[in-house]
Amino acid sequence: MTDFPILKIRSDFPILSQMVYGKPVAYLDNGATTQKPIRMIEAIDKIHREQNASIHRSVNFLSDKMTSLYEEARTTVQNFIGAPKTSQIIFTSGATGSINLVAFSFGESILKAGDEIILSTMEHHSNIVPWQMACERKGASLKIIPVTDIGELDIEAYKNLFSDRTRIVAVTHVSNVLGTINPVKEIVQIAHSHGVPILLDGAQAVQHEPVNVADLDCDFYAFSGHKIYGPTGIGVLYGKEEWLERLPPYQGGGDMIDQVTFEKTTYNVLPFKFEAGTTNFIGAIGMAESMNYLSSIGLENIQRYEQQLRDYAIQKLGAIPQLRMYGTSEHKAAVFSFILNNVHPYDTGLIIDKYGVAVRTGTHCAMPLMQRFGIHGTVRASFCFYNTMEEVDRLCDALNAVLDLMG
Amino acid sequence: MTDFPILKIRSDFPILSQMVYGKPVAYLDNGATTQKPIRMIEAIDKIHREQNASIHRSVNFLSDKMTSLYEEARTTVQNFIGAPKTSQIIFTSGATGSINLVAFSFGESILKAGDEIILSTMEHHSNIVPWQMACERKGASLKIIPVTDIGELDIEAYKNLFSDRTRIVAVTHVSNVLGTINPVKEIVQIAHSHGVPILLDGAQAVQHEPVNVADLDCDFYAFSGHKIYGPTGIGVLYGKEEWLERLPPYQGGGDMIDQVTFEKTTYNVLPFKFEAGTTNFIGAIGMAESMNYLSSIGLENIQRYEQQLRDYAIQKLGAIPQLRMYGTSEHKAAVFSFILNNVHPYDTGLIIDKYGVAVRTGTHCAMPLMQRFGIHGTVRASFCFYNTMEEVDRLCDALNAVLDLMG
Amino acid sequence: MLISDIQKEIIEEFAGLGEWMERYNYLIDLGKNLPMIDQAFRNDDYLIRGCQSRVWLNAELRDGIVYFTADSDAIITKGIAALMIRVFTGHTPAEIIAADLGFIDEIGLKEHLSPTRSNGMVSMINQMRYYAMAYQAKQQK
Amino acid sequence: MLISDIQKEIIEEFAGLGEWMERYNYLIDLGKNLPMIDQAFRNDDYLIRGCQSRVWLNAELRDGIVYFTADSDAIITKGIAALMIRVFTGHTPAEIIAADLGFIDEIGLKEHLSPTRSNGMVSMINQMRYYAMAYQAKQQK
Ligand SMILES: Cc1ncc(COP(=O)(O)O)c(C=O)c1O
Ligand SMILES: Cc1ncc(COP(=O)(O)O)c(C=O)c1O
Repeated sequence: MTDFPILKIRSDFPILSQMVYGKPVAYLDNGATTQKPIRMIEAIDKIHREQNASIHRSVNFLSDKMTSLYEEARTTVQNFIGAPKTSQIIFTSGATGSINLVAFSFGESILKAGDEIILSTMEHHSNIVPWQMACERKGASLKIIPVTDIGELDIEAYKNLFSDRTRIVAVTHVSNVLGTINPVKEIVQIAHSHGVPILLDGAQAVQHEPVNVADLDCDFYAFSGHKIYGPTGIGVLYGKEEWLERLPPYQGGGDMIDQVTFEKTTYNVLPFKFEAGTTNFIGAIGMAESMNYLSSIGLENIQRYEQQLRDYAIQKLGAIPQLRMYGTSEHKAAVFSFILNNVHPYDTGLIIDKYGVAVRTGTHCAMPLMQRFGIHGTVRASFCFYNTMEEVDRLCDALNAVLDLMG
Repeated sequence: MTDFPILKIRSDFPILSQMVYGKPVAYLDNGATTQKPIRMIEAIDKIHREQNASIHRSVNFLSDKMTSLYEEARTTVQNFIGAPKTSQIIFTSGATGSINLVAFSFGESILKAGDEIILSTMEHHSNIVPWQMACERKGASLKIIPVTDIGELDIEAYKNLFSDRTRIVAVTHVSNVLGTINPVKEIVQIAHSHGVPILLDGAQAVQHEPVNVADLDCDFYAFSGHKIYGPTGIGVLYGKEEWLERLPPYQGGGDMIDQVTFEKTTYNVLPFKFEAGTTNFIGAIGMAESMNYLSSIGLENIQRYEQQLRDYAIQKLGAIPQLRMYGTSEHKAAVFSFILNNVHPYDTGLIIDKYGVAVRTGTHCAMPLMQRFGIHGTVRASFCFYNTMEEVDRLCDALNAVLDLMG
Repeated sequence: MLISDIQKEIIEEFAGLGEWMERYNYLIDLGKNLPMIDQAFRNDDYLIRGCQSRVWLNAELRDGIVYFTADSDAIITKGIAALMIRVFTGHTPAEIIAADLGFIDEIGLKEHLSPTRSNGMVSMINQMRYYAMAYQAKQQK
Repeated sequence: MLISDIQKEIIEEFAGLGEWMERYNYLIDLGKNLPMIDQAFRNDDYLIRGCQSRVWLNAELRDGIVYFTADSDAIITKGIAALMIRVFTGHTPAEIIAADLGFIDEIGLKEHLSPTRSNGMVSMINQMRYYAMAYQAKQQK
């Protein structure tokens, strides 16, 4: 079926051999957070044991080495997403931190009363609430791209949302609930054809397919380290240089300044202007190590294998008649949101957990999307490249057991 | 001289046996960042290998365990700083993140044009710039507590800074440059006698002495994980419940909300209201492990030993006639900022680095304090409880070598 | 029966059950048999906020005794609600406030009660106690 | 002499030196002997921003050739500035723009040139190149 070295890959992730309730864990909650490859675990361990020191501002051997590792991590990220310059890579606390940065700095400097921001119905709360907060401060309002019954963005409706008050578009690259892979290149072009910049939320995309921000031509791109097999507390914001230069800083603190007096403070150059205080430099290096690991396997290979998983899961889950799937676009990641007839997602999750199948249930931080489909939550199984066809089977067996138990 | 188990303690920190330029490193840059005890290194490693899963929002075995560990970490922090309730402990990205949170949320909800904020001349940029940014947005202004020649806050001048427009005071607990331990209890009382709340920047305090926020009666207390022997990318904000309830959220995202619709979003209860998106939960658990380690040694014991180090260093550094010390208060941590006559701090730092002595040189993110003393930077040696008297000697020998070389 | 005796009874019942499957089956049965809450109370005013399963709770005071009714859209949650009602209903506000709910731990439902578990179980227990406190305050007036 | 030949010369000089102590001594001597920048240029307009040691740099174009002068408050930084001037001064803008500064690595000063090392060294080199580019643009007009 595939020459993907799945056994080797699974052995790179120590946690995958954990047993829960006497069964090896089938970890199908990768949309929430991903597991860590040994390379990244060991990189962090080595820093903690041998290399740790403050970056940028101290003058000593350890500090010099640490600074180099940190700035190399920036270059790794740059290459990973195809950014033109390292100075366009800003390390943040996560996708949420990245989006808040843009929503704040853009909001403060650009938004005026009466302005409009375009989001979509399938956004994660992290790509809704920061914009709502900016709108509230500035008297701007949101326009929402609707989602079709199969879980795609309604592109025609999107085109009609633009007005001369539209200031920015913020849309997810891949839906964390439906798995839909949005036609982001087209979506970017449409925004630009109206002279409007666009932020793409890549939290569910960068770990599953090759992403090239220069090719996408988006103005901002945001994602999280912990979802790309890296540590928690680290994330990335990519921005076009012109925008990053133009936006005011977000947080104030050490390292982001040039000169400070109580009368006047001037700011540092990019990317440091947006990195206030001691950043999560160890986390950044860990994330870069995970990216190096992914690159060594090849994002194209990962994508192809995950498509095979997806196709198999569509077939197997489709064979359960009581299962109602949300998100059936052809352009879809291996993410499945569903409800078993008459069974509450929470009950389903609790029971399949006992079979060692780890999923997530609930609204997935996407309440507006739940409202769109008139539901209160789903069961979500989200796969990635260390999952197997057998785990698809285990999920389906567990779901059938739920149906038996609840029947 | 002491029954402090220094050899045992040093063996708890793997990095202390690192060699630089053929010499064991004398790591005297603890004000910038601290080294990691093996307990915390192993805790992080174990999470990465065996326990990692998304917190709060997933329903499965791993996720439940991870959530418990995270919330236990909150309880550990609560106990460590004597906070009345766990809901008053907010995990942030660091001291800078904590202060930005308060400066933003306080600024948005309380500050009006013409209002005043009191800071001091010895603040770190992270406790200056966020307030400047809030002032700029709201048309408020800063009032500055002067620093005396020996590096203490001028308390009489402080008392005279209050007006009926004073809205908040933000002062450091311990100076990162001078080492001065400010009389924070008195400083808090003075603020409260004017009905004004106060934030204490504890970034240089919590790791060196027992801190009890309830006893201090401060309204907010901020510090960083990486300076308390924990991971990077994690920090803490403590706040009085009334203030935390009153302030609006800072960042928007997952987990900090109650209900989201595009028309209206309502927010979660404390502490989650202030923890948007996936927090650095692994970092939080690591930091708690470091705190448990410190508690096992006893903060009083650490404080006593560090005072011995301080007294010895004062005596030894005092014996170098060409050394000019900044910060000579009696109430002082083992932090020493100085300049060798006619030698630029940067030259000093470069040379003593070759002797394996790691310090920091420059403005230490405290430019206003540099301006106060009419200098462009200092050499800073900052000690902690794993340092030794021998390392004081090595510092002094290296400084004498600098004087020889530059003579 | 005292609240502590009811808890003992429940602990014994669960001790007779085997692994998780039997326990869940038991809870599911309890959930199915829990008299539905009056439809009038199945609205947002009676909803206990919790991310996932929704729980509606009502309380009434009659002759100094508190009576709870509840419902949930998730059946296992409803089963747990049925247990909670069995423990608390028919007691005085003072008894409810004083009660120590040790049984939850002993019957292996602790994981359902972590403060941040998004099932509203903790909120439900808190809400039951708040009702009791409110009634007590009223009685003392 | 070509810029590359000057670099070779410097590499050879450093090869004759022993460990860091001799290298630093050499840099310190270079720093001490660097003719001070004209006081007129020792002000903020000529300051190259870097967190720690301050560097002032001036350039002049005479007969198509660029002449640099510099100063720093840190002596080792000043020594490195002296090396940079020795490499770049007396050359045409085109030569300066085309030059590959491999010698820095070879004489063990790489650590002084990490992009974020707060000594302004990288900024100084960039600034020298910017001067050269500006002069070249001017010539081509
Ligand atoms: C007194 C003081 N406040 C705030 C900070 C900022 O801490 P961080 O950079 O970890 O956010 C520091 C450390 O750099 C400090 O010393
Ligand atoms: C599409 C999407 N955007 C944003 C986020 C927020 O990421 P984080 O919580 O890591 O900040 C998530 C994950 O929860 C997501 O799935």
